[in-house]
Amino acid sequence: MTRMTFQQATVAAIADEMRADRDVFVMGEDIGRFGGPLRSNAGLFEEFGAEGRVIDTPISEGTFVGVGVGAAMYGKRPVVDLMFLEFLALVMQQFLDAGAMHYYSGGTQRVPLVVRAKFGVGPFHGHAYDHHSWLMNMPGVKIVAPSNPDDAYALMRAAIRDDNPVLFLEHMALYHAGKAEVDDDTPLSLGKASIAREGTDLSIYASALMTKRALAAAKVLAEDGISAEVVDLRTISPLDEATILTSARKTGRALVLSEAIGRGSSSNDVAALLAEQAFGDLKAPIRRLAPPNIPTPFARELEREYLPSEDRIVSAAKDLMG
Amino acid sequence: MTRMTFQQATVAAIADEMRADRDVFVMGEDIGRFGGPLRSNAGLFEEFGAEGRVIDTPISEGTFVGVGVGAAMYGKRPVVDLMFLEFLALVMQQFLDAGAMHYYSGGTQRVPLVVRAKFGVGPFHGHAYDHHSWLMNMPGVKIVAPSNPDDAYALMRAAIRDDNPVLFLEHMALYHAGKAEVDDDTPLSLGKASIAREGTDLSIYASALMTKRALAAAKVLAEDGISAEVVDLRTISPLDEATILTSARKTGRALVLSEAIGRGSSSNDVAALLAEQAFGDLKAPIRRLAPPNIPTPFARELEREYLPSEDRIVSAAKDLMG
Amino acid sequence: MTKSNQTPQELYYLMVQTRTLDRVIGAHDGHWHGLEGEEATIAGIYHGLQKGDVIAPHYRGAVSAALAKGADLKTLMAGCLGRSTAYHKGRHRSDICGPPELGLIGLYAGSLGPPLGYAAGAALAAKLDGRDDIALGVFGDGTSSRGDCHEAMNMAAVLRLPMVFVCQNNQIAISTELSAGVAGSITARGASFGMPSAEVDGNDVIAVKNAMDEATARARRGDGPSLIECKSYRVAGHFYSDAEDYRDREEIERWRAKEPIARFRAYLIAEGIQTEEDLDRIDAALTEEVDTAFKMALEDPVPEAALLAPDDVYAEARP
Amino acid sequence: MTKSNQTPQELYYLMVQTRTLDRVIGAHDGHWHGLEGEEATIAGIYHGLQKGDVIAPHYRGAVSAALAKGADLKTLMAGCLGRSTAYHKGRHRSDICGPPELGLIGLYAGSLGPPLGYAAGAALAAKLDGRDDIALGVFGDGTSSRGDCHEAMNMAAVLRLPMVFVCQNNQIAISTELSAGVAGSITARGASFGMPSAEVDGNDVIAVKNAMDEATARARRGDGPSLIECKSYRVAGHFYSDAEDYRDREEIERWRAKEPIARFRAYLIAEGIQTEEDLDRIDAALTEEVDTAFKMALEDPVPEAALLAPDDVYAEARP
Ligand SMILES: Cc1ncc(C[n+]2csc(CCOP(=O)(O)OP(=O)(O)O)c2C)c(N)n1
Ligand SMILES: Cc1ncc(C[n+]2csc(CCOP(=O)(O)OP(=O)(O)O)c2C)c(N)n1
Ligand SMILES: [Mg+2]
Ligand SMILES: [Mg+2]
Repeated sequence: MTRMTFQQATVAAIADEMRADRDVFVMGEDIGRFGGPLRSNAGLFEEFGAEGRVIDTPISEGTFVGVGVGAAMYGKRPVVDLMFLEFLALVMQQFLDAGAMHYYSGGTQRVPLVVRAKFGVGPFHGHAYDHHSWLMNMPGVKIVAPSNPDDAYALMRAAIRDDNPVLFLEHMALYHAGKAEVDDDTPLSLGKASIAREGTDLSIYASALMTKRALAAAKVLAEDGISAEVVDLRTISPLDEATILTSARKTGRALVLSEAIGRGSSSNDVAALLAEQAFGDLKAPIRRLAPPNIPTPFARELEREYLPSEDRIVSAAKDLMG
Repeated sequence: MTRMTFQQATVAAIADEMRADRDVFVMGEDIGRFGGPLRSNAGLFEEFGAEGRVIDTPISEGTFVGVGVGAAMYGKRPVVDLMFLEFLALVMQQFLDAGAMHYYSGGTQRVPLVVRAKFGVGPFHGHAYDHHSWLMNMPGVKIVAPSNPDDAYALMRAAIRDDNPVLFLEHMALYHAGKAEVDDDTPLSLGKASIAREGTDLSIYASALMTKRALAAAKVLAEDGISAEVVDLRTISPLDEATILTSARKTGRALVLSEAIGRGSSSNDVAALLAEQAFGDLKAPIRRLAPPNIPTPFARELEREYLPSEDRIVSAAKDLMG
Repeated sequence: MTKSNQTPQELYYLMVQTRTLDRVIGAHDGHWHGLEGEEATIAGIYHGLQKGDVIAPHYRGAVSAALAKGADLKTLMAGCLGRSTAYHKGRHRSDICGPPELGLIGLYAGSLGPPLGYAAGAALAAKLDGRDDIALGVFGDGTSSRGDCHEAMNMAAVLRLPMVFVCQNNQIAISTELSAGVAGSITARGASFGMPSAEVDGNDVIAVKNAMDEATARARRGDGPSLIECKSYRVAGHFYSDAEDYRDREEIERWRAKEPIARFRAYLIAEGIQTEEDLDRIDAALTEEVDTAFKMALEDPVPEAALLAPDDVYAEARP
Repeated sequence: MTKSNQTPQELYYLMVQTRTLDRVIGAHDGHWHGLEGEEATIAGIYHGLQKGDVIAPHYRGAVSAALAKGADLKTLMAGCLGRSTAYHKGRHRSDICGPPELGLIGLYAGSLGPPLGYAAGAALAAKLDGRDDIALGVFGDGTSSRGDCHEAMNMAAVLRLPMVFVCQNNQIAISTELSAGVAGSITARGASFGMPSAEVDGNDVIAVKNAMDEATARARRGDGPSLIECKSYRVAGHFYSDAEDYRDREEIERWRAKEPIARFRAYLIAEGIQTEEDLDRIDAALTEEVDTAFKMALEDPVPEAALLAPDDVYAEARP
């Protein structure tokens, strides 16, 4: 048990895995001596640089993620830093190929690759784009988006141990936003949502920063006598369908949050799943809250308005209660 | 009024626009003398080649789509052939940038670009991947997927006249699959779904090949006394929400088809929309039919099983009727 | 474009303008990407283009590129500050994305590299229209490692596009030294695509300007693309608040001593092209101009969130 | 790998094997990408690799690459036919994607270019492990225009990876002639990344083999990547059912006359390395072997659709 920030927990998980397994190495732009933007790889160069396990690369996203894929195919467990999720468009083919390999090889090929990416509206102005939803419609790829330091630690270790290509999302508004207890004994596995707060009146589905806002909103709602359950998806692909359905069946109401624009958002999968498999238990229409279908705006004032806020979550929940 | 195949209608639409507007030109790999795989540009080189308006390019997808973006920024109306949708992963950044330009420029920039792509399980073995759903979650981009020659003609003309980047999908199983009347006076515009068949008991949502199968299934259902309405989305992004909702409100039941794998499919947007805005009118859970979450398999037997078939559409519809 | 008698003064003006706005914006915004050390390269590249020319500038120097194409200083600064009076109404960043209506292709979704392809498209448009306009594709040494760079050069050479590629080689990319980013030589890459390619001293504004004149003339004549590699040094940090603990202080100081404005100043005076007083006057005027513009921009209104209209994402059909 | 005394015979074997399977598969499947004219290049590239070496072959020649790495002929053919007995169980195509367990990196989702990066990753894995294994990245002239090719070469050179890049330049890409796809020279591109780069006659199997030996030895020694451009000609159509109305018949016939197997046969006989009878015997044995394998593969079962298990898309944790 140690108190750490999200950033520290993420780096600690990588360092612990690097100590445990010589096949784990890190790679990306400016992650060596520089330590990565926002200190995303701080300390790794000092500990593992001399062994050649901290590799700075040229600005060639497709190829350095591709190098990760190839190294993962032949025995290594690379943790590749994409820097920002903004650059996901440049490495789609690599995810597509890597995701197909296990199936297409007849089950012989494994691709234990983690690609990390910072994203999200936050203190680091710009680079906010949330493009992860594209990877939902890509077979064989996993997507993880922790909402707190403890999960960041456990999920990063699980992602490194997973034998599939994983996109690991690091929200910049959570990155240095205070320390929390990190339990390094948490059992490790991907694919499980958590009930971040229990409730009985409605279920709020969220991940990353949206989970934090949902939890804040749930507090406010509690003061008004509304008991909101917050389901933190944690693994966005594949979805933990059982946990998602159980919650909605219990509460009968669903509010689905998204930091990505609403159209084509991964959150629509949650809504569609509920509409198909929890329909009979729903007492009200499913409610979605997401930014408008525009690129993330630059001006702080617009950026703020763009994301679902605590206030808007509260008022959507109240609407839902009718 | 002429009888044409889907392929002929698409090329005729491009040729008509090229005759009408000197700023329209075509570009892509092997579209010149060769005429493009599956004759996708047949005849254009002969008519417009000498004017330099049929441009063969090196194998540089990002850049030739990028050249399309740049030419569209500065006065031209390029129709770029990506060959197969299989290569969409290579041009995501170009779509992302192009889609953002109008908004980010403060409204001064227009990007009248059409990117064509063949896709779909069909006679052309391989190259089947349906990746279009990725572009749903990309602001400013439109997606069009006609299901018949007449729509292909009208929508291609509309896409070329549209001042936004458009992905135009050409299903290879529809491409040479018989001629139909093509009305060259159809009023042109993107963004409208059509009621391909009227019905009262349930609504089936589809596009491209799935529309054809839905129509076939609807005939079978009619024999069993079930009246299925088939909504042909035609424009997948943005969705024609009004038509989608009106149909479900009328029939009270919704079956949503997808040729893309179910997870992250654009069809989940349809389901989520209905769950949010037609919930009160629905008499049954929304039903989704899509391929399993695996890459398109190669063996003909697997490929066939992979897609929602007429039979499975019929039986899902019957389930839905309870 | 023939070189006017005014060229030396104009180059000097652009160099000092670049330095002045760098200091003013940098003092305000720690994320501003500093231009110190690269003023000669920037001025030499962007001086003297014609109205229909299109530029995909390297992001470091993009504001100067917009100014050279006639953009309004105050409006650009409002864009750096996210004000509603900006060309883009506060929706984007004018530090990396200039007004397209003036021929500027920016970083829309943030990725370095693809704009080189867009510039090639603008060049193709000019060629199809039979105009003698050209396109410039400018990129950093780090950006040269993007596949886009290779694809765009090959495409421009195969299609014989009226285009000039310029590498703004400041020998570093964030913290990555040239040798850790770029194998071999960027000039040799240009040559490997069969285009005239030359390395010039990026701290010598006249050398950059001469190389540009030759390349742009060639492109306007329809003789196809060229590459110019301007070798210089990023004296500035990656951005203003960069702690720069990854770099050798002495090397920075060595390059600071070679700084291009003092060098050009000395040249102008020695050659009798300008007097020291003339140049001082230009400096003072620019300080005044940039300060004023920045202050005005600061007072401009921020965008009203309520006006954040999602409908604007699609261009409507023209009436 | 030192050249064994067997090398000439083995090269001959690989060349004839390539030609034989080309004819057999091509006669059955109009979409098969013909290999005629490129047998020397293919054999010269893939002969004599060691077990831990990894190949990202060009798709045209990928079956020969897999055979050279020890894959079973019948199982590969079952893969071309989509049979359940294939390495991939009928889920994919062994014409473009060989068994990874034998060191083959294929076209998984169909795009040319990215496998060069995967090969670089395999090279990095060997380097990190301290093995003397290498990776080959092979690509066509058309594929050389993909940015991936440039990025992979730069990456391999910067990281000094044990890798050999080989361009299988058959002077055409579908219908696009070399000059419409490739500006300048592919060999010069390799050189521009600071790596040893050489053009060889791709119809001369010994020349290809010698160049490969030098490059692989260099890579195994830890001295970094090289590029070899094998200049040859696609005598075959793009695929077997290609109408080829875009090409000059006479040019094809000119190159057919230079065909590499006859040339190598003549050399082997003239040098007294093999007798005509020996070679005839190899030819006959291969015809028999390939025919038999193909017939067996044809009789193999097709995959049962019911067994199409979506769960197999993710690798389960190892026990
Ligand atoms: C494709 C892409 N990768 C990474 C980044 C993040 N990034 C911003 S600036 C920069 C360094 C660019 O180096 P260089 O091209 O040499 O330009 P310089 O900063 O030296 O002017 C990087 C890596 C980006 N914007 N785009
Ligand atoms: C990225 C990508 N673009 C286009 C294609 C379609 N395609 C398949 S083969 C081919 C030609 C490749 O030319 P080259 O590399 O010269 O190989 P060759 O066919 O001559 O052996 C093309 C364009 C593809 N598979 N991948
Ligand atoms: Mg630089
Ligand atoms: Mg070729």
